[in-house]
Amino acid sequence: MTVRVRTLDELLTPPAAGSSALSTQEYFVNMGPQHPIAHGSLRLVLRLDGETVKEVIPVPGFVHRGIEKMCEKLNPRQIIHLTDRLDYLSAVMNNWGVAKAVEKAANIETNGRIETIRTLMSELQRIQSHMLWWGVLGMDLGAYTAFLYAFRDREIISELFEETIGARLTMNYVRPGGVMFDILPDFQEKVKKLLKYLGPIIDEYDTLLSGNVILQERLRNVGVLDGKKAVALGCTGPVLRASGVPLDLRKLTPYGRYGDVEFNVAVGSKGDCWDRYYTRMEEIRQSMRIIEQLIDSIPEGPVNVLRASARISIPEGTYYDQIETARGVLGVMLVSDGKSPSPYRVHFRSPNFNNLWAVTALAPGWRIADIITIQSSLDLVIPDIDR
Amino acid sequence: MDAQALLQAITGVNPAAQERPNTNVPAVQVPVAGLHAFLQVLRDDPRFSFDFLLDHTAIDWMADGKFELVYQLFSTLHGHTLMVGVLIEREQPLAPTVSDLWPIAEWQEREVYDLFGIPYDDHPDLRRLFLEDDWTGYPLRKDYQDKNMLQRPQ
Amino acid sequence: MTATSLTYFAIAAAQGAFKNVTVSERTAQAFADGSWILAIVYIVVALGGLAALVTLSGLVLIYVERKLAAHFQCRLGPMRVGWHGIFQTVADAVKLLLKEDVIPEKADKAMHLLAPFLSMMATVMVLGVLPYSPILQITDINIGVLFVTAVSGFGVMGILLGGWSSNNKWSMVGAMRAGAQIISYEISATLALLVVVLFSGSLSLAEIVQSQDAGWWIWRANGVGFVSFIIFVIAVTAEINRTPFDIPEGESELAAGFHTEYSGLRFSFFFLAEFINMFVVSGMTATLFLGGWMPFHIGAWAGFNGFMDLIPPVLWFTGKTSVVIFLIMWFRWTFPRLRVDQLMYLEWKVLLPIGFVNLFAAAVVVLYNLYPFPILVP
Amino acid sequence: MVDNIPGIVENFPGGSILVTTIDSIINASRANSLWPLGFGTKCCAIEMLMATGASHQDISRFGAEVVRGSTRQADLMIVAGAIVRKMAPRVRLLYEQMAEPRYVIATGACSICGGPFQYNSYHIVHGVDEIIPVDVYVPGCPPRPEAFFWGLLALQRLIKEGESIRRPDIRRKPVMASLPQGITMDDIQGEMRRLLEEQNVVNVAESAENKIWTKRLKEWMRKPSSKP
Repeated sequence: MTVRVRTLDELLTPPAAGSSALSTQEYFVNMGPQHPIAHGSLRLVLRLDGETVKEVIPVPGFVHRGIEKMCEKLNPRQIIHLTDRLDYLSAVMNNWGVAKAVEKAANIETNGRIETIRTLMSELQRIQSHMLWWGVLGMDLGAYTAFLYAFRDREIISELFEETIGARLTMNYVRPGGVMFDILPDFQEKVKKLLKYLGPIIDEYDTLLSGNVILQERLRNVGVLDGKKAVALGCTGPVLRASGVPLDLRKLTPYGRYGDVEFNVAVGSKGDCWDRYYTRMEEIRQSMRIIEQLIDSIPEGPVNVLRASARISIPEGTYYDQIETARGVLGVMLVSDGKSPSPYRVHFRSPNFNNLWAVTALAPGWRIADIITIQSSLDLVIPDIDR
Repeated sequence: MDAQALLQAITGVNPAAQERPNTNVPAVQVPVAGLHAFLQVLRDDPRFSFDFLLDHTAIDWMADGKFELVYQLFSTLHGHTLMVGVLIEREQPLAPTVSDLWPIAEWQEREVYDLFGIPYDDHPDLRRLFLEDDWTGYPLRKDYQDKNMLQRPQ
Repeated sequence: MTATSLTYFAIAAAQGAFKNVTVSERTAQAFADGSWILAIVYIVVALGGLAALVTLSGLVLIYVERKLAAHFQCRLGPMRVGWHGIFQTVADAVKLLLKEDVIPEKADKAMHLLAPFLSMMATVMVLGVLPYSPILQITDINIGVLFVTAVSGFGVMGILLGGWSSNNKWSMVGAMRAGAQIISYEISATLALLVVVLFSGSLSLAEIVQSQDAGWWIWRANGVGFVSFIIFVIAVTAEINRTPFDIPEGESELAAGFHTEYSGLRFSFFFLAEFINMFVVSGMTATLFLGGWMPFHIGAWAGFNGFMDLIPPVLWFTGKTSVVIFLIMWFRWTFPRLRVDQLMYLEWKVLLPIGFVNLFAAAVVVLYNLYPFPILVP
Repeated sequence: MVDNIPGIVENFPGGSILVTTIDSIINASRANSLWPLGFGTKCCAIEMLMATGASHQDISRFGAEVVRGSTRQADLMIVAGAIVRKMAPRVRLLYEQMAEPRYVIATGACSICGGPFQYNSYHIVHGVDEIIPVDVYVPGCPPRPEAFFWGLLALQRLIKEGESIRRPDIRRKPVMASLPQGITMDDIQGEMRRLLEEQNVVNVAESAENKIWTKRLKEWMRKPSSKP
């Protein structure tokens, strides 16, 4: 038996200085938990040699709230609102992930209208999420204007959500057996207007940032993650697809209305930061395509097949289901003992938790500034890592 | 390979594997002895080629005195998934590490160690992940007590 | 002879009369004449003017920057303090003055206290030799160009000291970056500057302005001047640590860079120094390449030229400086930041070779007198 | 003698402070130049630090868009999001690193009381005011950017009407800045005025022992349930 439990302090002993007067010494630097790059509270301990990064030790847990423990005391409907607070930038998709798992476990059939609305909202949210990422990447690289342009346009989608759902960020919209509210009569019209506006806007983003020579220099050939390594490191979502692995659950196991629509999976070739950048830019366009195809074909029907007070009982067993959020595969594992209304155990396979560790493989050998690029290109949401 | 054929092929490889009941995905239950070798076969055999460890976590079956380790495997080649459940003793738990098969397991196992207190044999870097190093107790165990944990008034 | 031409000649005569009469020369003259009260008045006025210039340009530039950035980004910018937030920077200054001055316990106290002032001093000293107009120059040194290069290079000492003495690793990294960057780009800036020195045949800033009588150096020397103008603008943008070369502060990388541990008044010195630096380098660019206080003249259009002469030289100087400042601000709100090795690559492998070739071309131009317009002033 | 002149010397509990024109200038400067610290933990950070800074809402109108990465240069700490027990010592450290005068706005349910994570969570801190003193609370989950601006304006008024020299152990009672439904702007302004005029100054050292909200909450928790 060779179990050896270590502590962080053990890892952080500075290496000894050389004997020569000119020899250099490696040193540790804390990036975070409060650091402009952290976008939340993530601590990265860097072992540096001058500007060159030798090792990255991520220390998560600064927003660990114990959601999995809390879920053991809540019924399936109440779990939904906690999933908003995991990856708040793909709140609708997170809700849907849990709702889908519960529906599969409890054998609840939904109708076409519900699935269409869920798909539409998810894709709108995906666009919104990628827009925020684009702006934040610009801000991290020093182009602050990009951030504000992205937020200018993101605000339109936020308002659309607020009209329909009543919240801008934490939606709590999709629930087992349906969605919370029906869409408004002018929803379709507004979405069409939005799509018409977004087309040229995404091209403007390209002229503002993508074509910039400094940005290309910063992103190209930096942090190359090949497909094999990405799979071994458990990366999903745009990070994995940028490495050339076309794993998209929307295509692989179509759920919602994804089976009925035509869209392409954006796949990179090399797996560097630029590929991750452009994969996401392309995904925005593909999401717009999906919305375009669905917006005119929303079937009639009720938006909730269950009564609001209906008790959802999950039969005894272990259920696993997954969904493609804006950042990768969200897996939901529900374990029920068949007795109490709340599940016996809930586990979320969060995409960011698994994507985070790519930093440890990508960063060594690059400069401090490249850590910023790499972390931005992974598009991490810290509360989703910590849960 | 559909679920039935997959399960049959797996029983062919490891006779000790049983089908895990009450799941919505193909699932097997194997004993902890020989787990590492079994998972290695699942990864390397071209019929299975489970090159992707989607998820690894644990379930605390306190009434039975067992922990159950759950591995969610996925194959990017064939596109099929498999859930592997392993029961280990709740008293003095110990599990073999699979971080040499799938590097991501290193951190997923650290999470399980942090929240369940299941140590892993030969793990390269077994540390607390989310909680501080000096935290006492393992919060996802069913018998965890904490005075900071407010109970919802009924 | 028309009235316009008369005015033109009158102003030209006036300019000739005041040529090279700087404040320091007047003071020396007053001392020589024995009227030492007048001399002291000159000194006090000069110092007061300098102090006013420092404060005013700093405050105005920060306000302009914030407002400009806001309008680049489809927003309003400061709106609450005064009309359109015009006193916003005054409020900021008062707040910063009265903020607690934190000195980290393990910092090197003397150095920590000294650094912001060093940084500020280097900037202010350059203001003394800039020719704002033919009569408005505090002193004209015959090696003015050398003085400017030397003193502005001194500013890096403040940054280095500040970063080192703070006893903070981020500060240290920032300071080291600043040191490498500023000293590297100094070379390119000097090479670009030497081109103008070659053209005008003088190291004195006032004489450099005078030499652009027939046309500004940016467009008069068959493209050589333009290339060196571009090199100079890039190099000075790097020297004053502005985006895309703001890696010493790199907010998303180093928290706040070399001034991470500075608060209150001392931080405001660094902050202010950055903006006054911008004014200084823009003024230098205007003086060297855009003809300083010289009005804009076109060949034989006497009427047009006469009209241009009516605008006072100080306004010409300010206007040209503002154009360069706007250019530098425009850079900041458009470009992402360079990485530290890309920054060095740009300097040593791109700008420096071009600078040398350009200097050689300038020598050829001067040697064979290849100007499209002949130099009028002998 | 000075004490007899009305309106010049105002007595505050814990010491007399001269309130003059200079004070009002200083306070106005401080109120209009609140540079926030770039610090966010959770969902609220998107709304509080990003959306408010963006073009649509534009926090720069209030002169507060200069987000500083360094604690030394920041005046305002916006606690945006849940604080957990691992983060708590770091938040305290950040607060102590900030130079006086420093202000804290707690936004969102999580930082006010723990929010959705109040029950059954082993790692949450029940409100950031258990760690650092808070000046203004902005409820919501997350609050809209407009609600945050209301909180910012409330803080500006607090600063403008307060004393320019703040004794470290004395601070004003915090203000709850919220816009519930059915209440007009006039009501809120009236309430704000009342709160501000009440000379709500409390001694931190004393109130640390009997923090009214946490105490009541805990009592309520311990109360045996009435239902069988």
